Amino acid sequence: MKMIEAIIKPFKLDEVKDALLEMGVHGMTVTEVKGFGRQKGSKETYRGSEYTTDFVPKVKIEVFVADNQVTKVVETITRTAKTGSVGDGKIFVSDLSSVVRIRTGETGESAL
Amino acid sequence: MKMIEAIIKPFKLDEVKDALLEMGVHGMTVTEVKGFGRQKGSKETYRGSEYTTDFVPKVKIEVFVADNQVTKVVETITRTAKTGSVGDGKIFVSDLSSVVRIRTGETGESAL
Amino acid sequence: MKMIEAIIKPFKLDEVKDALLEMGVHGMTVTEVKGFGRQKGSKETYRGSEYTTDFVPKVKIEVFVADNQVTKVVETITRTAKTGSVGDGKIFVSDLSSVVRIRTGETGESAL
Amino acid sequence: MLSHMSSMRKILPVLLFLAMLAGGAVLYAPDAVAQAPAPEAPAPAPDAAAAPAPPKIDTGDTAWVLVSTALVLAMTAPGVALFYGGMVRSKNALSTVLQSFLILCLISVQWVLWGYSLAFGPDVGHIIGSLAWFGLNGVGVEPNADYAATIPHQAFMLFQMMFAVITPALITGAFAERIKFSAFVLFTLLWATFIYDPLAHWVWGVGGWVRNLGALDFAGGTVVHISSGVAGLACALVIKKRLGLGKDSMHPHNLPMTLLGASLLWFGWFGFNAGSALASGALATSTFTATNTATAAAALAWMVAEWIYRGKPSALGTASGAVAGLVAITPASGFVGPISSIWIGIGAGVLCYTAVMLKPLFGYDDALDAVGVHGIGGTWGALATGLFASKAVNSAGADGLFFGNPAQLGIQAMAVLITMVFVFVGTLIILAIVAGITGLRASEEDERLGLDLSQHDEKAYS
Amino acid sequence: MLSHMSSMRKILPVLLFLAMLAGGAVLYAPDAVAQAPAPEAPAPAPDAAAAPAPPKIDTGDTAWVLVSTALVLAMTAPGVALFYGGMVRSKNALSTVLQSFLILCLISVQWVLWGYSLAFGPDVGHIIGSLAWFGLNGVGVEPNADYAATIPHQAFMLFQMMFAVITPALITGAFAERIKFSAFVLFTLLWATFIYDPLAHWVWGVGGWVRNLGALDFAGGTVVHISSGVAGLACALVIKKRLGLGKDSMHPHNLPMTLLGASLLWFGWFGFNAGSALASGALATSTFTATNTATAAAALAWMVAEWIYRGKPSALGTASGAVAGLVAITPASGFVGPISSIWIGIGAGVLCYTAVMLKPLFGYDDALDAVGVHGIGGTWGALATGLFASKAVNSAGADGLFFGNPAQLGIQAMAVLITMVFVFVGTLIILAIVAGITGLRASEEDERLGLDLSQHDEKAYS
Amino acid sequence: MLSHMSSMRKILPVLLFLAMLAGGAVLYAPDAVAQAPAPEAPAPAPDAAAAPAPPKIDTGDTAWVLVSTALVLAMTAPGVALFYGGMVRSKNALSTVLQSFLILCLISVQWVLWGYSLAFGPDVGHIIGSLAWFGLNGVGVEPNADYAATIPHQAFMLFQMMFAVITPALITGAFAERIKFSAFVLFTLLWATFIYDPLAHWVWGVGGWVRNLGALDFAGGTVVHISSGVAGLACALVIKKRLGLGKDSMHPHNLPMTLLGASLLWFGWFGFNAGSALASGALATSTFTATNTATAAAALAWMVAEWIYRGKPSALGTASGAVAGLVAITPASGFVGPISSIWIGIGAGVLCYTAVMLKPLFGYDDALDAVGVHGIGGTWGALATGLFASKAVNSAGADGLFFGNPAQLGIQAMAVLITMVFVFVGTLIILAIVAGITGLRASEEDERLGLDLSQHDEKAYS
Ligand SMILES: Nc1ncnc2c1ncn2[C@@H]1O[C@H](COP(=O)(O)OP(=O)(O)O)[C@@H](O)[C@H]1O
Ligand SMILES: Nc1ncnc2c1ncn2[C@@H]1O[C@H](COP(=O)(O)OP(=O)(O)O)[C@@H](O)[C@H]1O
Ligand SMILES: Nc1ncnc2c1ncn2[C@@H]1O[C@H](COP(=O)(O)OP(=O)(O)O)[C@@H](O)[C@H]1O
Repeated sequence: MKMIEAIIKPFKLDEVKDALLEMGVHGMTVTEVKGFGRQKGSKETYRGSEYTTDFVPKVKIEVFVADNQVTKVVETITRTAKTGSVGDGKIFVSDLSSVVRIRTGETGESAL
Repeated sequence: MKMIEAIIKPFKLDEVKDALLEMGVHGMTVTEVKGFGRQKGSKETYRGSEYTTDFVPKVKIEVFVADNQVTKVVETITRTAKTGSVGDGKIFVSDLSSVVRIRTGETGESAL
Repeated sequence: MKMIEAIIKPFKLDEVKDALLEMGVHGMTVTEVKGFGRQKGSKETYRGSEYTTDFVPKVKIEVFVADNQVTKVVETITRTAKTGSVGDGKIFVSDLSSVVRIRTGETGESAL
Repeated sequence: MLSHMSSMRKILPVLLFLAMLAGGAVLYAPDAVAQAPAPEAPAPAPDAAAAPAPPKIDTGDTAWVLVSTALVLAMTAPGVALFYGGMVRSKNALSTVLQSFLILCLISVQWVLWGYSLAFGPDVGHIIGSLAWFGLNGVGVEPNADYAATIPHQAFMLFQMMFAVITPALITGAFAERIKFSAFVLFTLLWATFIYDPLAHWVWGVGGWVRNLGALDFAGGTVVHISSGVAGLACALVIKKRLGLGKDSMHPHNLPMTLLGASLLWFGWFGFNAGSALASGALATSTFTATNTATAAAALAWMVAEWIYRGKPSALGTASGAVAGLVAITPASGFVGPISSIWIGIGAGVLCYTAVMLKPLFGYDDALDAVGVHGIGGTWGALATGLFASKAVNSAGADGLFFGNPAQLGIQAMAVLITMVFVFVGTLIILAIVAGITGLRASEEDERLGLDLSQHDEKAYS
Repeated sequence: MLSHMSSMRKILPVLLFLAMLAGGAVLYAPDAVAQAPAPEAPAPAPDAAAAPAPPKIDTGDTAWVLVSTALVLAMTAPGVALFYGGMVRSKNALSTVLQSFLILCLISVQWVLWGYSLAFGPDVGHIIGSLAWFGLNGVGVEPNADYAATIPHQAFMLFQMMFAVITPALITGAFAERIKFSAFVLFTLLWATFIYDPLAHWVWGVGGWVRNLGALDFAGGTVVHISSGVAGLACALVIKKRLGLGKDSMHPHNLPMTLLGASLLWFGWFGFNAGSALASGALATSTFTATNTATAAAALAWMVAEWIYRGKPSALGTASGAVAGLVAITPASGFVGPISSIWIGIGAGVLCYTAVMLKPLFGYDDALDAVGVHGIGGTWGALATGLFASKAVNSAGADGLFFGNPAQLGIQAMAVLITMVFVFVGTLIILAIVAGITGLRASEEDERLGLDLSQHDEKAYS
Repeated sequence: MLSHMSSMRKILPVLLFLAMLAGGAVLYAPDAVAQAPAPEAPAPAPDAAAAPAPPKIDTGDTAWVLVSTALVLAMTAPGVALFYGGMVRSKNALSTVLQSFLILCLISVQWVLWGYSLAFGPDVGHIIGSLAWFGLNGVGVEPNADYAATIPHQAFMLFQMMFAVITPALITGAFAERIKFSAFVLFTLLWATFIYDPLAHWVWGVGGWVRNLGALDFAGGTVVHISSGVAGLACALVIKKRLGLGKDSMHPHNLPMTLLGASLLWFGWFGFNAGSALASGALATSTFTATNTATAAAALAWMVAEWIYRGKPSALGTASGAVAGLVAITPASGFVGPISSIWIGIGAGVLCYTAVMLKPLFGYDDALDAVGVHGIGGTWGALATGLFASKAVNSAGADGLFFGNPAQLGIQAMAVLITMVFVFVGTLIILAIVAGITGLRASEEDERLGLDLSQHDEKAYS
């Protein structure tokens, strides 16, 4: 199994979530994060004085899936989260050694 | 070493934390997250109009432990976080290649 | 590629961020977390009655880097995040199997 | 949960309280008697002309009217601003608060320049005031016996200004969270000038034709509440629903703020109603009593209705009930006694709660219930005045149906109808004009982002 | 930290300020002289009957009393509502605000129906008023010289209503964050009817037996503050501690809200105290001076005490000190001069701060310090009236110990004792009754979830 | 975005509104006429002595002044407290709110002990009041015809107290988010005693030398606003910039709170200006009109300027504009008519907006724009009084340049200059003293942590 972590633009969350649902992902966990990267925070002025914020609000989606689903999930997120402008975010995939569903104690893919 | 990530119901946090302490886990990191899964958000009505929320508030606990502790920790979390109703959450285990304690620079298990 | 996760004291964030920038890390993702460890929450009194908070506010920095950068990044964070007092935090390193930049679809190190 | 709550022991206080109100019934008759005639009491605005008072400024009366003016100002900002501001989602909190605040600014200037003249200036064909008082030309500090014999003319002008201010502010509840800022500004100016000012003239201006019909409206049930409610309905119908209604959570982002607003409305409403006596004394006092009593009864009625129907009483419901009561008692406050006030309040609480609950059936999105509370509550109040008014309370008024004068109810209904038709049609026309010039709704993207950021580049909270 | 703060340079302003207060001492004597007798000043409520005034309504007096009534209403909602609402955890914020708001609704109706009659109606055996004025039957707009000769009777009724409203609201601070809503409603109705109304009759009603003892209580130190404080103690003892006290953080969720509430209390208290002159003029003015001065002194005293003891002055402490000062000066405000007021304020700040700090020792959970501030502050104020009262300030009053009449102190102590015993016992009985009918506490699960969600299915913030 | 906004259709309402104001122009002349002379109107404070009134207390006048006193108190807390509190970052929210609240406490005591005596006590060489009235010795309830003939002397003292309270509170906007608490306390006490009290004596005290120059300042433009603005400038220059300015976000943490504060300021300012008539009647009323009109016009002017320059109107801007208008009309309010008020308001909105936008060029960190709003707005107001004042509005006043008396403008300018020099130099000296005793700034670590935690060990929100 794999853990897929995607960092995307907040307003894309609903779209991505719905698309993942479509393709049969049953669950995901979302965290609000601050991102730092090529996309710089906006240059804001307040009462005449100017400043730039380094961090940009982003949303992190964690999805744990069976190996055979990985490519499809990554492809789906890439498609739906894309706007084409800097700051669209990234998708990171890493290995997962085991899973347990607390309620039932099930383990392995059936627990996802 | 392993990284154990558990997504549980918020009100279970204290219980789980105390249990882990009991069994000798010295640290953990907690994040507030929004979960999406079988447990759907409640169907709410406000001023006559109805709607359902997709996401449910959850808490993510990250614990990094030595390999020999993994089963015990997973078992402990499963036991204490369980309510038996949908939405109890999941536990994900993955590998950890190295650890450093910033204060001392120690590495490996002794840094946990 | 590796995923580096550092849990540090909030007020050190800017310092660490700037240092990472210096050494050529192009991006990072930051999350506000609550930490539990050797450093205990302060013993507070309010209107005469006393209590202690278990959790301490921390900041989690996630940086995904190419293998050859790992040691340098870890060293940098260790140096800049250190205060020498309990609660400085930890750095965890784990493997990353693949990366995608949503905007361009690039994969691998070039996507970082 | 409901089953739980309605278990005998839990519901007992409710019954106990119902009994308490029932207590009022027995007391029906006494009410009239309870109130000794108040001949020395200055008559309410509409009939002020009748009062034979020497045009000498009274310091007590002036103090009371100036304070009342300040109180009514506080109803709009911070009152309505917070009441509505707390009910929207945080991404629209600031823009909602700003709407009320800005209306205070816009109308204050509009009123001084031409508004007051149109509404209260020398009558032209019973339809509108002339522009003779443009820029307060001729509106000085000596009393104008036509409107208030014991206070400076400008004090009356100021007091009326605050009524002209709050009315459009009430409407904002209907198009909250989606109107374009420029459209909002334009709409407010046009509506105040072409709807409010003429209507105020009809009902309160010397020579106004509705006033001549003999309809009773002590503090503005028709001019302020029915008109804002009906205008709100027109807006809600034309501007359509908020995006995501019925799908996303539209829960209030800050209910303590809403309760603060409701409390300030209650506080300020004493100026609104008791201040409408335009003098300090007996009439102001009995009006004060009626206002407070009806408000409390309405809040309790809404709460109980909700407790029974929903299973749990809510804070928002209780506050909404209080506002409904304030709205309903407004036209009656100077003509009814305490027990009548209780009944008017109970009616308001139950009727408005029902209206708000049924809203979805009609399919328009009256976001913050301007229609349900001001439209319905105002209508009930205007009619209730025709039921409960008593000359024993205010000799300058008239008797209502329950005091042997059924005709009054007809007159009241007539005034309500006239107001509704005029305001509804007029508002539709104005909306069409505004749509043509600035467009009405913020773009879908702007609405999703929230009006605070999209219209003002600001965030309520950082 | 403490060592840090108390380093000479840092603490200097404190000393400087202590010096400033010390300045007051020198001025002790002049105080009496400073105040010229005010024969023309209308006497305070208790002795109004004595004042030989023609029952003609005075517009200035009426304006002042109506405004004062509105101000006292604002003390409960939004005043107490926010003061307490900001001090609880966010999961209980809304329910706490609602409690004050709802009490305003409940008592407004209760007072009109039977409360006013029980408290001020025709005396029955010096113990209670008859029900002759049920539903304000016979309570009209002409003045009632027994209570206030220059304002409409209903104006007096309204002013007193707001006192009946705020008293139970103050109690809510003692059982905050854990009471069941239905229990709260029932408790409020019973307490107001069986404790407040009789007590008010004893102390203020014509024929009331405590009033006849000659105790001085200008604006309600015993009836309002001691009674709410003692009732709060009974509640805290019976209802027990909040879950997690001493373990979880019970920090206030929104202190700016609490300071807003405190400011509004200060603002409204001018109506409470100066309004109790029931007329506009000399007495209202000297009362205003005493009120403002004592409040400021108390806030500073609490802040300094905290600065010294805790190492840092706090905003919550300063605000609590101000409220303590307002409470303490209430019974004395119409009888003392400015310098006496400073001393009463200092006493209040120090005593109440100490009380609040020692609270844990006694082991009851007076969540928001209704006991520590209103109970202790009220008692100190009632006794201080017996020390500092001066006929030179109010000829209709009496001299206190410091002005050569030690007897007064005894009378004051007696009134305090009577109030405490009656209220404490009475409240225990009522709590037992309520416990039997609805139960007192929310279930453990409900309490953990928070009263907002469990009792009202609402969230303060979304 | 700007291009977007300024697209013809969007900007139309702005133009429409400009037209609306333009409407005022035509009306220029009438203004004088519009206002009938008000001989019966009591003269404003400065000239009260002249008014030949029998020293009999008037209940209406007293009610009005007491209410006004309460209103002005509400301007400081919660008014300024929230207006400023909402503008800072949340880590400093509580300490900022506390500063205003604490000043109310400090000055209330200071004023009773020696402040009032220094400012209004028996004149000593036209420079300062003697200490004869220390502790209000001799300041009783009978009227003092020198200052106000129809209200108790203490009522005048109380009203003036609130002016002494708000002035230092306004300064806090300049050194917000970085001053050390002990330094703040010390600074406030010294500044009030050595700057405010003498200045008040010069301008308002019987025998004060500036008063004798014949400068018009109806409600305190120089004493309150120019002085607080200039003092703020001195503080900002000496205390230096906040850490991270220009790098970190300094955005207001709670703008609805700021708008609430602005609304309460508007509400309370009626007491501040109209209350300065020290009587209820014609003058209070015309002052009320001028105040409300100028405020609204200024808010609109700032908003429009921002809309054009920034592309979007902001809530903070509109609120700031309103405050700027209130500041500017203060000295003129008792001497000008409604149309003049509109022009004064427009001037205030545009000038202050410009000042705030140019601030960065001068490089001082006037955190919450005490200088830009009170300094600039106050100066404009004082000079505008010399332009628009008219005896037709207030016979006890004088004519301004536009009414044929250019000399008045010179006198006004003189008064402004005197105030600026005295306050600026005096404040620098006091800052030096404070720096020597407690130090001025919180440590860098404390500032980063936030003043709430570092100075008070409290958090605004939990
Ligand atoms: N090396 C990295 N490690 C962790 N997070 C990263 C890294 N690079 C980018 N991110 C996250 O991805 C977000 C978008 O990246 P950015 O460089 O701004 O634009 P793009 O995704 O188009 O390259 C950043 O805001 C940050 O949250
Ligand atoms: N595939 C997944 N990837 C990431 N998080 C998941 C996944 N499935 C479930 N979760 C998390 O676990 C929580 C509980 O899962 P849910 O399906 O609702 O109930 P249960 O744990 O009983 O199966 C979800 O709210 C979500 O946060
Ligand atoms: N085993 C662990 N798993 C996850 N997070 C941990 C673990 N141990 C420590 N942490 C995180 O590191 C933070 C600092 O650790 P702590 O033991 O308090 O001090 P130190 O880093 O000096 O050992 C903790 O607050 C917690 O967030």
